[in-house]
Amino acid sequence: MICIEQLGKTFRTARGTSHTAIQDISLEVPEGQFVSILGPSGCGKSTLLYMVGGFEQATAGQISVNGRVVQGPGPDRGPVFQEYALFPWKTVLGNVAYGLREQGVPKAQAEERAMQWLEKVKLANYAGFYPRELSGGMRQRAAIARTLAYEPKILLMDEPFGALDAHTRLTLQAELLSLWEQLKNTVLFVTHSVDEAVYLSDRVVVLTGTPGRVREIVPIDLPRPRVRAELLRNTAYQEYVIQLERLLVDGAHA
Amino acid sequence: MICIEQLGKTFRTARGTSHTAIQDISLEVPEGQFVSILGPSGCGKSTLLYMVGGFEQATAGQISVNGRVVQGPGPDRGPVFQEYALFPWKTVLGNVAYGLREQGVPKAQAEERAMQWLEKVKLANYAGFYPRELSGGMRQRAAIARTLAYEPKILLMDEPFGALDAHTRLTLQAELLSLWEQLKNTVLFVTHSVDEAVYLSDRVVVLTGTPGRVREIVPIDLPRPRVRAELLRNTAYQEYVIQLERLLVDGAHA
Amino acid sequence: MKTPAATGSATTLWYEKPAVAMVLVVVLLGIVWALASWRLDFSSFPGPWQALQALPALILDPSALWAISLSLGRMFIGYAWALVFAIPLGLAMGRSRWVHEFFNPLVSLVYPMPKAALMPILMLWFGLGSFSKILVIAMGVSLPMLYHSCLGASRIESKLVWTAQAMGMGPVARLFRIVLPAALPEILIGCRVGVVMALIVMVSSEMIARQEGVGNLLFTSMDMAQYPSVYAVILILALMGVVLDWLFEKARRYLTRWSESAGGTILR
Amino acid sequence: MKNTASTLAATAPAARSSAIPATFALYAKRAFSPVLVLLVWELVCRMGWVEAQLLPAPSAIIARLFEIAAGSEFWQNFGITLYRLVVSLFIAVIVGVALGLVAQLSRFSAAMLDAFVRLVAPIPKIALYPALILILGFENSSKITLIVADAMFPVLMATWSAARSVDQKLIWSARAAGTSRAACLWKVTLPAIVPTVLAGVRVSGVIACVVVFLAEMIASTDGLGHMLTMAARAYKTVDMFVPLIWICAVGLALNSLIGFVQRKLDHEG
Amino acid sequence: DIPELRVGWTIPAEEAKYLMMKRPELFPDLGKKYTIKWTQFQGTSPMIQAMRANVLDCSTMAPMSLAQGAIESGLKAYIVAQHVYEKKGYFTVYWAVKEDSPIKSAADLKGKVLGTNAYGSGVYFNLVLWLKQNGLDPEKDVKIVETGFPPMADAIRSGRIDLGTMVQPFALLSQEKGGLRELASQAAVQTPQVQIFEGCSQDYTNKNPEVVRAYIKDLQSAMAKVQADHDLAVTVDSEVTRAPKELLGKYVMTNKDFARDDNMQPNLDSIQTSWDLYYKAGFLSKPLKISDFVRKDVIAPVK
Ligand SMILES: Nc1ncnc2c1ncn2[C@@H]1O[C@H](COP(=O)(O)OP(=O)(O)OP(=O)(O)O)[C@@H](O)[C@H]1O
Ligand SMILES: Nc1ncnc2c1ncn2[C@@H]1O[C@H](COP(=O)(O)OP(=O)(O)OP(=O)(O)O)[C@@H](O)[C@H]1O
Ligand SMILES: [Mg+2]
Ligand SMILES: [Mg+2]
Repeated sequence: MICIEQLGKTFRTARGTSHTAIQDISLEVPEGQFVSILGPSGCGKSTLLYMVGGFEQATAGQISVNGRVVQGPGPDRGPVFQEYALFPWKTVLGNVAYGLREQGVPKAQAEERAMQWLEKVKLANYAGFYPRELSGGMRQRAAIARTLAYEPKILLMDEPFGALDAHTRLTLQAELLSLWEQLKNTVLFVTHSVDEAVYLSDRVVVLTGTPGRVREIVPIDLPRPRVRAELLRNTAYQEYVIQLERLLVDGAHA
Repeated sequence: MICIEQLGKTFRTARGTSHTAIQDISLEVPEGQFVSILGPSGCGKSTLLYMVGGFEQATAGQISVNGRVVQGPGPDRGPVFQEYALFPWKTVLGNVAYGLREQGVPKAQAEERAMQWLEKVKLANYAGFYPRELSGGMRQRAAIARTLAYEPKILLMDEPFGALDAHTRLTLQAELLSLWEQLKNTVLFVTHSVDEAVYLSDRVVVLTGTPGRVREIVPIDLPRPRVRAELLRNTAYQEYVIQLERLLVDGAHA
Repeated sequence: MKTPAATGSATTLWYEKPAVAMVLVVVLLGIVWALASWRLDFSSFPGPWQALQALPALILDPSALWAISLSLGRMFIGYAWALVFAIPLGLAMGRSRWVHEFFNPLVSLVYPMPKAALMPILMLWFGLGSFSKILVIAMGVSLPMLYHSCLGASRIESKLVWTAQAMGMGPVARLFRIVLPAALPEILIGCRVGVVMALIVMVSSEMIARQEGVGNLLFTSMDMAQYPSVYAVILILALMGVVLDWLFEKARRYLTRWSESAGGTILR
Repeated sequence: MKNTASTLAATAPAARSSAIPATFALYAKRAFSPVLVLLVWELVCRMGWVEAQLLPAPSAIIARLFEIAAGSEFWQNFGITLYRLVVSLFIAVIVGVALGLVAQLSRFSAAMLDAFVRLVAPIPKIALYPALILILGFENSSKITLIVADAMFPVLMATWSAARSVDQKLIWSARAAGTSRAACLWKVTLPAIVPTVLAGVRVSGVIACVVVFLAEMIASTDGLGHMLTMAARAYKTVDMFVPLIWICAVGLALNSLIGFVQRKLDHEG
Repeated sequence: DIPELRVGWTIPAEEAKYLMMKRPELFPDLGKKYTIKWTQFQGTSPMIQAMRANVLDCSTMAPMSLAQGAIESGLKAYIVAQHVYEKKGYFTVYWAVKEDSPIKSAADLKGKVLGTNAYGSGVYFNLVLWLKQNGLDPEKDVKIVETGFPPMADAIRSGRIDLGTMVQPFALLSQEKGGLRELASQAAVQTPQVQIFEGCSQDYTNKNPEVVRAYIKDLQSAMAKVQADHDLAVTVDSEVTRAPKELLGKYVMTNKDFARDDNMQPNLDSIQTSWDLYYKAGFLSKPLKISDFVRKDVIAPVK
């Protein structure tokens, strides 16, 4: 259960002026829910996610996770970034085992469990490769495995598929969905794509532009497991997309 | 009229091996048509476009434009790239006027015409800005204006909206469509997005993966002018998307 | 896929093999040298052949070898000092605004100062032993190391650090296990520039304050009108530079084989 | 902190003005540590912890600095150093840029230049100085040659790497607009590489400062380096610091001048 | 515990020291009564600095460097032994012009470029004194440039300078190659003239007079040995300077070289004369008295 209360974030810029990125955002995410955050560029989606992760400090309001106020990063909340942020000096296996090693799991065991995760994300054959030797899709798979490996309760994903091409993106979306349907983590998912948000989420939070505020929270009532081809023909799905696209375009001008 | 006949392109790699990016592609694009090229990453979409532009040499087959075989770049074919490729040392106005100056138009006149184009792409207020001072969407607008300014018969667009966020992308798609409906240039449009291809094109060429070949050419029979919100509710549109997504996913594994 | 050699066909031509190109350039430089010496006809400017003839006498002379190894030894010690002090300070400057604001003005002030010019002053303070020379080498080498470590540390993708934080890694562990490896490619660029700097400072400090060492070998030969030996020593110094640089580049590539830019060119 | 600075520049680009108090605070901040060091140094000397013969107090050095600057002899030395610096930096930039562009011409020239750089760049060129004195004499020509030999490499390497990584699509855009292949060299390649080349010039400037001073010390005819040698020979410790301060000032000024030009010309941010 | 003496040396013309360095077994006291830590220097002036910084006890000195060290930095040293000096019949530093040069006398030098090794060296001051003696203003009438000795002959031949200062071995080599002509020598300024002598710190000497005396004694015996055995002198010189014996054999310790005395007795009068000349010409800011630099019981010859 993530509980965000009247959250605000004001940056001090280098010029000495201040810039409010986020204002008065309140949101509750029950355990096991998949919530997407949608909004125009620069509205503070990433900033919101970073604050939940504990990487940045809020300047107003507070965030609590399972009743404990967030003070800093912790292994209960695992981030996955658009730029993968894999450790380039470690192999894929080393990356995935890293979090486990940090948690004090002995090396052999950590590597064994890392291998299991690599199998789940179809990278078992690339365990010894360095990140730079992988394609974008494979890197993102490895990054997801690295975070899942230390079993955070909450996944914080910041446009994880934003840099991928359409085909890889479709594949990874389906894979993420099936993984999540097994694991049932709580997921906070930032995206630009309306389509993606509707396809994946239980609820979509639409933010308005500068400063970012909640414009609307749209619950997505579509049956699970979801199959993309079926979904595309589903009128309810289309209406969600149309509704959200409109909210987004209006929100940007608001 | 672009006429591509049994085109092939084989690269010599640094290791001395050779790599066939494109094989035996034939395609005719009548004047004034909007044709999209869709295909998995690395299938040679960009390479195809660069060869039509005359930037790269074909290793088999040939391309002719209005009956003349393509030997090199020329102002009849204007490229627009994903990375904008604006001249960073020129202002927006300087960029847009560049092609006209190269065509020998006197400075004052070139700048006047450039301003007209900037108005068309809603950048008139940013004429004196340098590219780095613009947002991604604005840069792409400037790049489109720069190319349109010297009035090429054919527009070659390589994922022009690939780097933009969803909202900006939607706006620019609509703007491009309305510009094109006035100008009626021939457009060769490379994209990753099925959605975008269906929305914009008269025909969609789907390529298979390595080496790239034509898998299917799908004519898009949707009325124009197209309005996105209406389109999304249109069953024919949905079926095109589903059909193309399937072709794409199968093509990638073919 | 946009490799540097993306222009034209990509197969290596015969003259593009590094060894062949090197030999060609060496021969070319040798010819230019020979022509110049023949044309000028100064007794003080022998041709390459005479310099090469003087080489064996130098290399086989234990006292000359001793001088060379003394210089090299001082260079390595100075270099090691710089490694130990400059890299941590550079990393700290890259990660902490305070450290940066304190040290950066000092560093940019002394940057254009010729370190070897301090020799006469340092000799007043620290005497004649190797200490002043080691110190001056360490100072000369420190600046590029400092600069590149700072750059490397400040350019680290903050998400790498965040990822480690999320795994529960503490600040000290992060500095050594995330910041250091992530900045390593950039640090090593500084270290490579440092190798050349070390040589330059070594030679020039020995020229200014002459005592046992290669620089002294050079000037003694000159004072005794042994011109072929002068050029033979220069050849030795040139060879030292090329070999050290080459070795270092090998090591650098090995250490950063995981990095995107590992296959980079000579360009630093 | 560089990260935040660059994101800021990217997100809020248009505003460029800076408030005057902010600038003042910035300079005050920058001056803090040098002033602190000077104070400690002064204190150490005033307390008599070191002999003035070995380490003169900053106040004494500054007083001497003005005293020396009052004479015309100093300005001759300063002028000649500056002259050598400017001339050789100018030559180094021309030669470096020219060679860097020549490398673009053909694969042969690229291969030769690559080997040349690998071979000659790591050589401590100061070792050639005795030879240069023997060949070119003791005045400007040998010193300028030495400075050029050392200072041209950063420019050469910057030009080279910049020229071959000029975005292909910039050239294609120009070609499509009707620019000929040859004209692209100066209409696209040259303006595109200017920022990188200037970064190289900055490094060259520092190297030139160092080398000109050393050359003037080793073959000591005139210039700031000569002043140091003379001071050292006459056992005047205070006088030894004066030329060092001047060369630092010259280096700093040169660096900020190039930085200023760099900011003016760099439209890529 | 054997006391240590820290000695500075330089190249060339210190054969006595070279022999002690290379053949220490010939000196029974060395290593028993005292030990020496040898350090090489570029010239006399950095050695004076080192003496002043108290990292050397004894070093080679020239009249001018000692005088300036004493005046500018307060160096206190004793003159203990003499290495080489100029006198009739031996080599004297001379000034050479091109064989076919129209310069026939000092007066012809007006407006010419003259080469010296280093401003502030003894050789430089001798040149300036000589010019003044001949009514020329060294600042206005001529241009004196610093070339160092090695390129001097080539610089004269190629016309880069009109007159150069010649020392060994460059004088010998240039004579062999030909094309140069001697215009005048330093004898015109002062003769006999002391070139270099040995000086020791007064502090050290007053604390350890026995050690310094032993050192002087060994220097004397070394000087006698190299004077007696030309081949030994050349061999040792070659070991130190790395110059070939053929070249050194042609001049070292012959009458083509500076003069040396077996007993190494310093010519104090000559040094005093030099100092007086320098003071009168304005090179020194104070007059100096030689007696301040002598301790009667610690000076060559020592029995
Ligand atoms: N460190 C910072 N200092 C100052 N302002 C910042 C900083 N980080 C972010 N901002 C500002 O805060 C606002 C929100 O940024 P954020 O990155 O959260 O947006 P976003 O919604 O993730 O955008 P995008 O969709 O482009 O990723 C932006 O206006 C940005 O300029
Ligand atoms: N200069 C080159 N040398 C060697 N191979 C190349 C070169 N340019 C492209 N290729 C290869 O040709 C193939 C097609 O590349 P191309 O860039 O046209 O693909 P694409 O369809 O545009 O991909 P994307 O969707 O990722 O842009 C790829 O496999 C690529 O590796
Ligand atoms: Mg974001
Ligand atoms: Mg492409």
